[in-house]
Amino acid sequence: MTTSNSLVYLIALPLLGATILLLAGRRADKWGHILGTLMSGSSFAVGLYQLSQMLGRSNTARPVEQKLFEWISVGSFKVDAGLLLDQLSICFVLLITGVGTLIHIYSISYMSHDHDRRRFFAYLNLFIAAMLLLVLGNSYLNLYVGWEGVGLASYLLIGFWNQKPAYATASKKAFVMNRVGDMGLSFAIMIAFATVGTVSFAGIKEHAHHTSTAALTAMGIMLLVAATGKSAQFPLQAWLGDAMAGPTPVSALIHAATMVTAGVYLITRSNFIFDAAPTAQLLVVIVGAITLLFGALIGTAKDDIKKALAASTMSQIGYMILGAGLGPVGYAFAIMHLLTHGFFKAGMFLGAGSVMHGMNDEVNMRKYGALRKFMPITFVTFGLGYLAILGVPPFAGFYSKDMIIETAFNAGGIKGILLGSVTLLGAGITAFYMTRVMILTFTGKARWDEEAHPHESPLLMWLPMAILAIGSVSSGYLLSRGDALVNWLSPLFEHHGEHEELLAPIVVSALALGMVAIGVAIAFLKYSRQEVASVAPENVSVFTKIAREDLMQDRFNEAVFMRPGQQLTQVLVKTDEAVIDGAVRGVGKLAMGSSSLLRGVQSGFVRSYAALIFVGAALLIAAIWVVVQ
Amino acid sequence: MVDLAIAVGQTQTPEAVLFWVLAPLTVAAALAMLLVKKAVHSAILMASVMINLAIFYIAQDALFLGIVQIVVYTGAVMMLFLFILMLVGVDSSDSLTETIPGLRPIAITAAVGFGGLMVSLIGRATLGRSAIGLEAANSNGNVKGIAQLLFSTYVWPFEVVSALLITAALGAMVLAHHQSLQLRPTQRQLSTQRFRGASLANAAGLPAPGVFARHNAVDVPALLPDGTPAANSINATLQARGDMLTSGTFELGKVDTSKGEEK
Amino acid sequence: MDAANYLYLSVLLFTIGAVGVVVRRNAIVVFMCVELMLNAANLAFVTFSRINGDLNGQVVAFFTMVVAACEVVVGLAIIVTIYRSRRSASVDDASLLKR
Amino acid sequence: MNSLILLMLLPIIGSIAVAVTPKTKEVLTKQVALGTTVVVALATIAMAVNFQRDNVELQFVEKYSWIPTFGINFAVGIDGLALVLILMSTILAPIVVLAGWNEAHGGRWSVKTFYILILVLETMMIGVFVATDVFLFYVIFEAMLIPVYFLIGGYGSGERSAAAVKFLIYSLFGGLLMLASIIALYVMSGAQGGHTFDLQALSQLQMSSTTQNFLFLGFFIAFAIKAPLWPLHTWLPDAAASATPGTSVLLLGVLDKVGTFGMIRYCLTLFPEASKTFTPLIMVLAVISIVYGAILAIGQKDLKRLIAFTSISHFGFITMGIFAMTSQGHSGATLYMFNHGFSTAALFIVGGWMIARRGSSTIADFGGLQRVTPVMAWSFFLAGMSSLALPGLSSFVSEFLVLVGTFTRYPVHAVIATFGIVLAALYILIPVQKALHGPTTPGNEGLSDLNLREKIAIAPVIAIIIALGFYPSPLLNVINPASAHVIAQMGFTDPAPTNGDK
Amino acid sequence: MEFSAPVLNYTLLSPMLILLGGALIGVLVEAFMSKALRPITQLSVTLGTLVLALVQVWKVRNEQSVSAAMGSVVIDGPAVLLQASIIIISIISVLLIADTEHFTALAASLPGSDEERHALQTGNQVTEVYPLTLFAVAGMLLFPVSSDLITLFVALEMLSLPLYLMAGLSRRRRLASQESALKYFLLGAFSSAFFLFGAAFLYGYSASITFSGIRDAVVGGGGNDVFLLIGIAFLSVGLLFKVGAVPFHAWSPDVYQGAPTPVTAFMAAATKVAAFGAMLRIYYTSFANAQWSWTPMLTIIAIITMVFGSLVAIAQRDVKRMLAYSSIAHAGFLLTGVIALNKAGLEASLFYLFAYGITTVGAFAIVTLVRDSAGEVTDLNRWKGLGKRSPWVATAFAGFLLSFAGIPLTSGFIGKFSIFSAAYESGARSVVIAGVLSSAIAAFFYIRVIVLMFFTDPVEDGTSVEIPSSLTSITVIFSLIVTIALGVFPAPILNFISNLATFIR
Repeated sequence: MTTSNSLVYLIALPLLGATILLLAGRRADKWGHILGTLMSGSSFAVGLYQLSQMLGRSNTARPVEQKLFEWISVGSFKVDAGLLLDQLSICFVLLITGVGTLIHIYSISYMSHDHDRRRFFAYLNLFIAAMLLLVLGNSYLNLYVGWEGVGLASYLLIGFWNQKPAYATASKKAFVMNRVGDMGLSFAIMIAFATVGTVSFAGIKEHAHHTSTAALTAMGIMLLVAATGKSAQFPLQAWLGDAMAGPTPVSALIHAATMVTAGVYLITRSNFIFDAAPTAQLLVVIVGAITLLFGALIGTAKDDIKKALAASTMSQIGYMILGAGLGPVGYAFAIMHLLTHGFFKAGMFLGAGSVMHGMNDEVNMRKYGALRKFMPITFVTFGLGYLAILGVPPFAGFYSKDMIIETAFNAGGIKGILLGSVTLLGAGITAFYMTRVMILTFTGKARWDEEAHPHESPLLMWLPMAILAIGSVSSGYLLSRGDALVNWLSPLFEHHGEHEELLAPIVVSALALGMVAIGVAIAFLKYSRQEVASVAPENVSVFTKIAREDLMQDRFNEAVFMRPGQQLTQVLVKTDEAVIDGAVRGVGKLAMGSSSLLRGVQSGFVRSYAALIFVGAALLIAAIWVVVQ
Repeated sequence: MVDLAIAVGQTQTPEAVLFWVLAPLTVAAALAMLLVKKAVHSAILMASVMINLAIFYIAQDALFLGIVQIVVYTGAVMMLFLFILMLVGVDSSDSLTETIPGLRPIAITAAVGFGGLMVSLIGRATLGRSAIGLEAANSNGNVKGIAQLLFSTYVWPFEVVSALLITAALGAMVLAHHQSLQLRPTQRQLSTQRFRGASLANAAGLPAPGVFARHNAVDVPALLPDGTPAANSINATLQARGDMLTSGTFELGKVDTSKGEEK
Repeated sequence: MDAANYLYLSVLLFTIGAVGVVVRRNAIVVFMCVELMLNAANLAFVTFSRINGDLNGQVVAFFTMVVAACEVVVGLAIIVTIYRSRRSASVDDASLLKR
Repeated sequence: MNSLILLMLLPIIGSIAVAVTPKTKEVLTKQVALGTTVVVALATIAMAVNFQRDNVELQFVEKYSWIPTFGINFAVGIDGLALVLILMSTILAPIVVLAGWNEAHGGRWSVKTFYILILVLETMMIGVFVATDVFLFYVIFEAMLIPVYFLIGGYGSGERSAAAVKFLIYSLFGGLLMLASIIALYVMSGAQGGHTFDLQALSQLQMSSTTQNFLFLGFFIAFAIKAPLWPLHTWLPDAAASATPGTSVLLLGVLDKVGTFGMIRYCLTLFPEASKTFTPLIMVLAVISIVYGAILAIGQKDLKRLIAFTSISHFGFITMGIFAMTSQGHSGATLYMFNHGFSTAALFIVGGWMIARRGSSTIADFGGLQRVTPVMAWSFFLAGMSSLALPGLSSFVSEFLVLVGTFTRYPVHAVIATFGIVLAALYILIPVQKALHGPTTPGNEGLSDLNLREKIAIAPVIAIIIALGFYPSPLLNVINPASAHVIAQMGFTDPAPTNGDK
Repeated sequence: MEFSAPVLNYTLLSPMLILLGGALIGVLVEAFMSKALRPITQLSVTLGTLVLALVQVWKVRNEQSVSAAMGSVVIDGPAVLLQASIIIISIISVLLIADTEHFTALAASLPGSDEERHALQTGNQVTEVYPLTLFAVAGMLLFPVSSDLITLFVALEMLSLPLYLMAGLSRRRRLASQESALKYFLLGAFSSAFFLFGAAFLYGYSASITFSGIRDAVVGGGGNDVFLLIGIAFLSVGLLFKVGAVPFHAWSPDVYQGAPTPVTAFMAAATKVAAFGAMLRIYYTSFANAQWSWTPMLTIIAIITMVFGSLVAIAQRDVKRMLAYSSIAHAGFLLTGVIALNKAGLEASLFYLFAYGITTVGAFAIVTLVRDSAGEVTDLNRWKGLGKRSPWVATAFAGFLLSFAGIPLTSGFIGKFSIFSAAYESGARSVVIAGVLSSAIAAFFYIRVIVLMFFTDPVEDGTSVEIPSSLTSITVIFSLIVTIALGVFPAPILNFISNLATFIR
């Protein structure tokens, strides 16, 4: 395999930036954001360089490796700090550094009034580095480092304004729920080592075919658990909505474009495991299907623009997971949707940020309205993203989403029909809630607060939005032209025989567009034709209430995990005090008590002492008597 | 102790008679020691036990010990006891009620157990050799035999015992000897003191006990002209020992003629 | 007549002495009871001396008497001292030190 | 620097120097103490450089007859395991001195006494790891209690004397059980070719399995008390809550390691069969410790007690790694001992500064420190991250090694233990949220950030935490041969990959 | 029947003879010397005598003889070691006794009387304690070297009588002191009656009163063992009384508390050495072959003793009583040395006795230093904060306590280790385990005192620490040095003991 010495710079540059910014402290306040952006940008440049190198090699020789040093080596457990850049990771590298750099630029302006902008850039750089490590690691353990690294960065960024207790709680929640997922990754690695004896991708791939299905299934399920945590999939999805507490660029970068898609990366990367573990694969699909509906349903009821987008993200990642769960035919489409989603969702988030920027950080869409006139650029970029997510041809989503729907229908049998229907339904709901967002935000009457003076964002903010909008428009076409991405990625996946097509592509597209049209229409009827209340109405259906409550996910967690957990903690604290320590103290008390009791023997009367001696002697005689008997 | 097989022929019948007469007496005396209230009686009973033991010693061919028992133990040691008893009040009698709860039952149980088990044990003891008797050992006379041992084999403990005696003497001195830390006033000084003191009340000497009282025993205080008892008419020792009688019943003013002789 | 009888007697006297030490309160009587125990031991020695046919036992008894005499001197001195301080010869009164 | 005895002598010499400093010049006293510990640390590092990594035999062996009547020698020597722990101890010592520059004030006794105790303790800390004579080990093991006892009782806070007594009684009790076992070993060695306390010789003893089991328990209970294993842990929270932060660092960081060190060095070496017999039980206790310690940590309101309970959880990992009997588990456990020393040190040191500034150790009394004292808050945060074994920080490597090593032989245990990592996130993030995040609560506004001395003190700790997270090889290279040696001696080989029994 | 003149080996007997001679000189001094000169003269005579005796013991250290005094005395290695220990302990105890503050000015005077006050004012002193001490020491030297029952009994009384007397001589709390003398005396006499009764049965069993004769009888067998068992049991009662083993211990807390502290120190340390010395000799030589009969008895007593002593000490409020119970517990530990019945057990016991004795004297020496205007303060509550007021005194005391507790690097640890390992070696595991557990209990109250001294704030009630007199300082420093030295470098002493510790018969 080709080796390269420059892979490390991809990670090292942003990491260096983060280190400098963190250590330099306030001294770097003046130039910190520039350094951060530069570091991210140069990393992007390195990524482009690598891409160019890669393009210059033959299809099978494209992957590049760099072994940095021997990281952990104990017995047969040998893990190198090694990087692997192949066709899959380069996609991510470019997405991360590219979108990342754009968001850096956006943030320069967005965060310009924040006292701690330098720290923000430090965190962003840290995130970029960690995310790159995640996708570049050549073994699950290296991936794990990045995996938790992005968790940390996410934690720091969600809690960037942690002086607000709710935000601090949100960041903690995100971290802890991610940790639950991480546990799955740990298990997967442990199982891998115990069964295969190695944790590197290459090693496991090599051994996968003579490893039992049971072990691979276990690994697969555990990897899925990890993916659900990081990618906010059912049942570990609850943190994502709260994660919107972070500054909007963070939501765009981490909670839309990159980090949350790590689960898709993990499953795609582990294709050799899932391909050999149909049960696990089925679970992946089920999780994806549930989440895509789950997220979509939540999205219909959210008034907070960021939370609505977050729900949408959850739903879209559900598509990707579903796609990835469909096996070799789906991997490429999942990745494609991931990339296109990276563009349009990041763009929309930035747009949302732009709206908030102009609206005094108001997030409630019911307080928006008629912003089209005041923020034309934002409206346009957002609108392009909107079209893309709806899957309107020829926008990006059309290519990627339809492929997933199509593949889902083609999964075969009842499964295929079921999955196809779900994806179709999802597309419809997506259309509904996205249209709702558009209408509430940009059209209709202004329902602003008194102080609001909406205005268009400055150049540094709209430029990235514009670039992303271009991506939203064109990426789908570019990636699918001549099956570019599919072919690019194909060396990585094992190929199976083509599935028979259940429905022709054109039919699928038509169905999808039909669903979208229905969704859009309902939204129009509901929000454009009627007056929208600036305060969320209370007399809504139970369904809406539940949807507003994020489908009771928090209540469920609270009732099933948190409360019992807290009670268990309290009980154990008391038990420790009363029973375990109590037993110890009891021994002490017993000694004290018996001591006081035995003191009584010492009555002070010489006659009783004599009696003691006498009795003692008598007992000795009695003992002798017994012996002699 | 059948197995011990002390040849019955060796111990003559008279000894048996002696034993069976004296042993019950000895035990009775010993028991009585515990049961009598007055210490003096105990001492006398103790002496009688000792004398009985002396007789047993002699009966068992331990002539020297028998004599020593009487002369030294009974004669000297018990007399010492009696002296001390006199010193601490010969009249004093103990109450025999037990004040420490549970002690007496414990003592009696222990005693019965101890005695009973010991007797039972001795009953089953065997020595594996026959009793010898002292005929051979005493062939040169009991005293000579003992002397032989005492001054040869046991000369070291014998000498050491002398140290013990010195210790005893020294100890008694330490505890009992009032060293004259200051010169005792002479007769002359006392006389001077009597007349040059603050008051001449005692110039003529202390009042004698019993004066003006209706009883002139040494433990009855004299009465002063006003009828109150004069404390200083009684010996300080009696006072200290609490043997002084209250003079109330002997005061002139309170004569109870209907009452007969007190005491 | 069995020489063991003397041993039984000795045991009885010893036991009585021991009981006396426990039940009597007057220090002097208590002490006399100790003497009784010593005498019982002496009787045992003399009896064993006869059984064993050597005079060592009698020598021990003799030593015991001497030692007992010394002990009496010391003991009575102590008792007198206590009596003088406390005006009581009861051993129960001497119970300052306890527990 | 190749003489272990000389190394042991250095702190003693330093303590004498401290003793002769004038009482009025407290700064001089501190400087002498600091200088001594730094010299010792440098000397240890120099020694580590000369250590032959691949040699599994004891190195730097020295042996002097001490009490020939009982066959007792003053015998010292180190293998990789001991070297790592000595390194940790001697590096922590100057940090503790520097970090707790003022913690001797407000004690019952003089500042001088404090540093004399610390230095004497350092000698013993080295001694306990280098001893190769069981008697010598026991002597130091017990004697160590005394300085710590006085450090807790004399310079601590709160219920310090009660905590000190609890600590001492617990430890003495364990020590006495161990003494009984040591006596038995000694007696058996006498019956099998001459009285000796030489570890090597004792490990060759023949004994019945019943005897071995009892003797093992004698040792193990002592060590389980030291390295608090559930349910023998209750002394630790009290002691740690009362001790000064510096003392707590030495207590949890070094002294408690004697327990886990002892399990490897003594329990496994001397009683291999009994170790195997008891492994199932110990594994269960270890797993309970992991989960229990973590849950209890979550429930704590006092910062120091919280850290103490996290340590109970961590010691559960170490114990589990030791008894998993795989090279990964074993090396991981050893590495864990080292890493735990530093991460706990960081937590206690920074926590101590926070407490000293705030005047309270109740977590709820803090709030929003990140805005007021960013450097301190960051240090605490990093320490916490290390404690929850964030990948990239040192603890991760060791914790993961332990888990992986355990999983290959005891998958169920490993799985349950892994839940500990979620709990770890909670017990770290809850205090982080309460103390560092949120609005700055009253009473916290005026707190000062770390000064230069404090920064210098914490910097090496954090540097080590990060450096070893990325590059643990220098330590692992030292540890691996020693661990492999132990595993091999126990007659274990790592389970081969099963391929899922296909 | 010819009388053959006895032959005594005066060289071997010289330590005892010197002491007796010194005591007699002391008596003469009492009789003829002027009051003013007596204290210093007596002190010099006593110390001189003791040192001379020690020198003499050293000179005969390699001698062995069973016929030094017509078979009444055995001089062998253990004898020399025990005698040397007793003399050394006595010397440092005498240094404490020399502090006049502890003894009544006039024993014959009534407590609280004018006479007493006057005696105090005139600075009268009961210098008789010196010859009494010497007599006691002589008795103690004789006790463990006796080789027949007569000598043993005489020695027992000889060491006891002076102690009975000395216990009653306290300057403060004289009623309590006299009471302790009475208790000690009555119970002592009571137990010696048992001792004698036991001796009678041994004589009956073996037809001999020498240890070797008894041993021959035990080895030879014949008959059954009833008399032997009774003899051993009662003889043990007497000996166990002296060492303070449960249930024959009851005198010791009261007497330790009531007696003048220097006497307590002397009594606690030296008597224990002497009594255990005698016990070791008689059990190791005469009764060795009847091991089956007494080992269970001693095992049970040892276990009860150590557990009881350790346990009851916890609740004590008086430092002297606490030390008394600690000494009971230590008696239990020492009994394991007897039970061991092997050479290691003998060596360990000898070491333990010496170490424990020295530490005990040191501890009591500290007790003498803590005083208020009314004399010694033994109430533990008033020892609070001693470490603050007098760090060195408190540190020294802590050192002694740690040694008692058997913490490594103190003599107590080496002692415990060696004695337990000897017992374990002989198979007495139950005792070892009980010993270890009761050590844990014992640690509790030793530590409690340390807590009181160091970790509790002083109560301002005028409790002060006397600046130690030079003599007391010597005692404390010597004891401390020995306690630590024997913990750190016990090898020379252990070797010395090992070379000598063999009983000859």
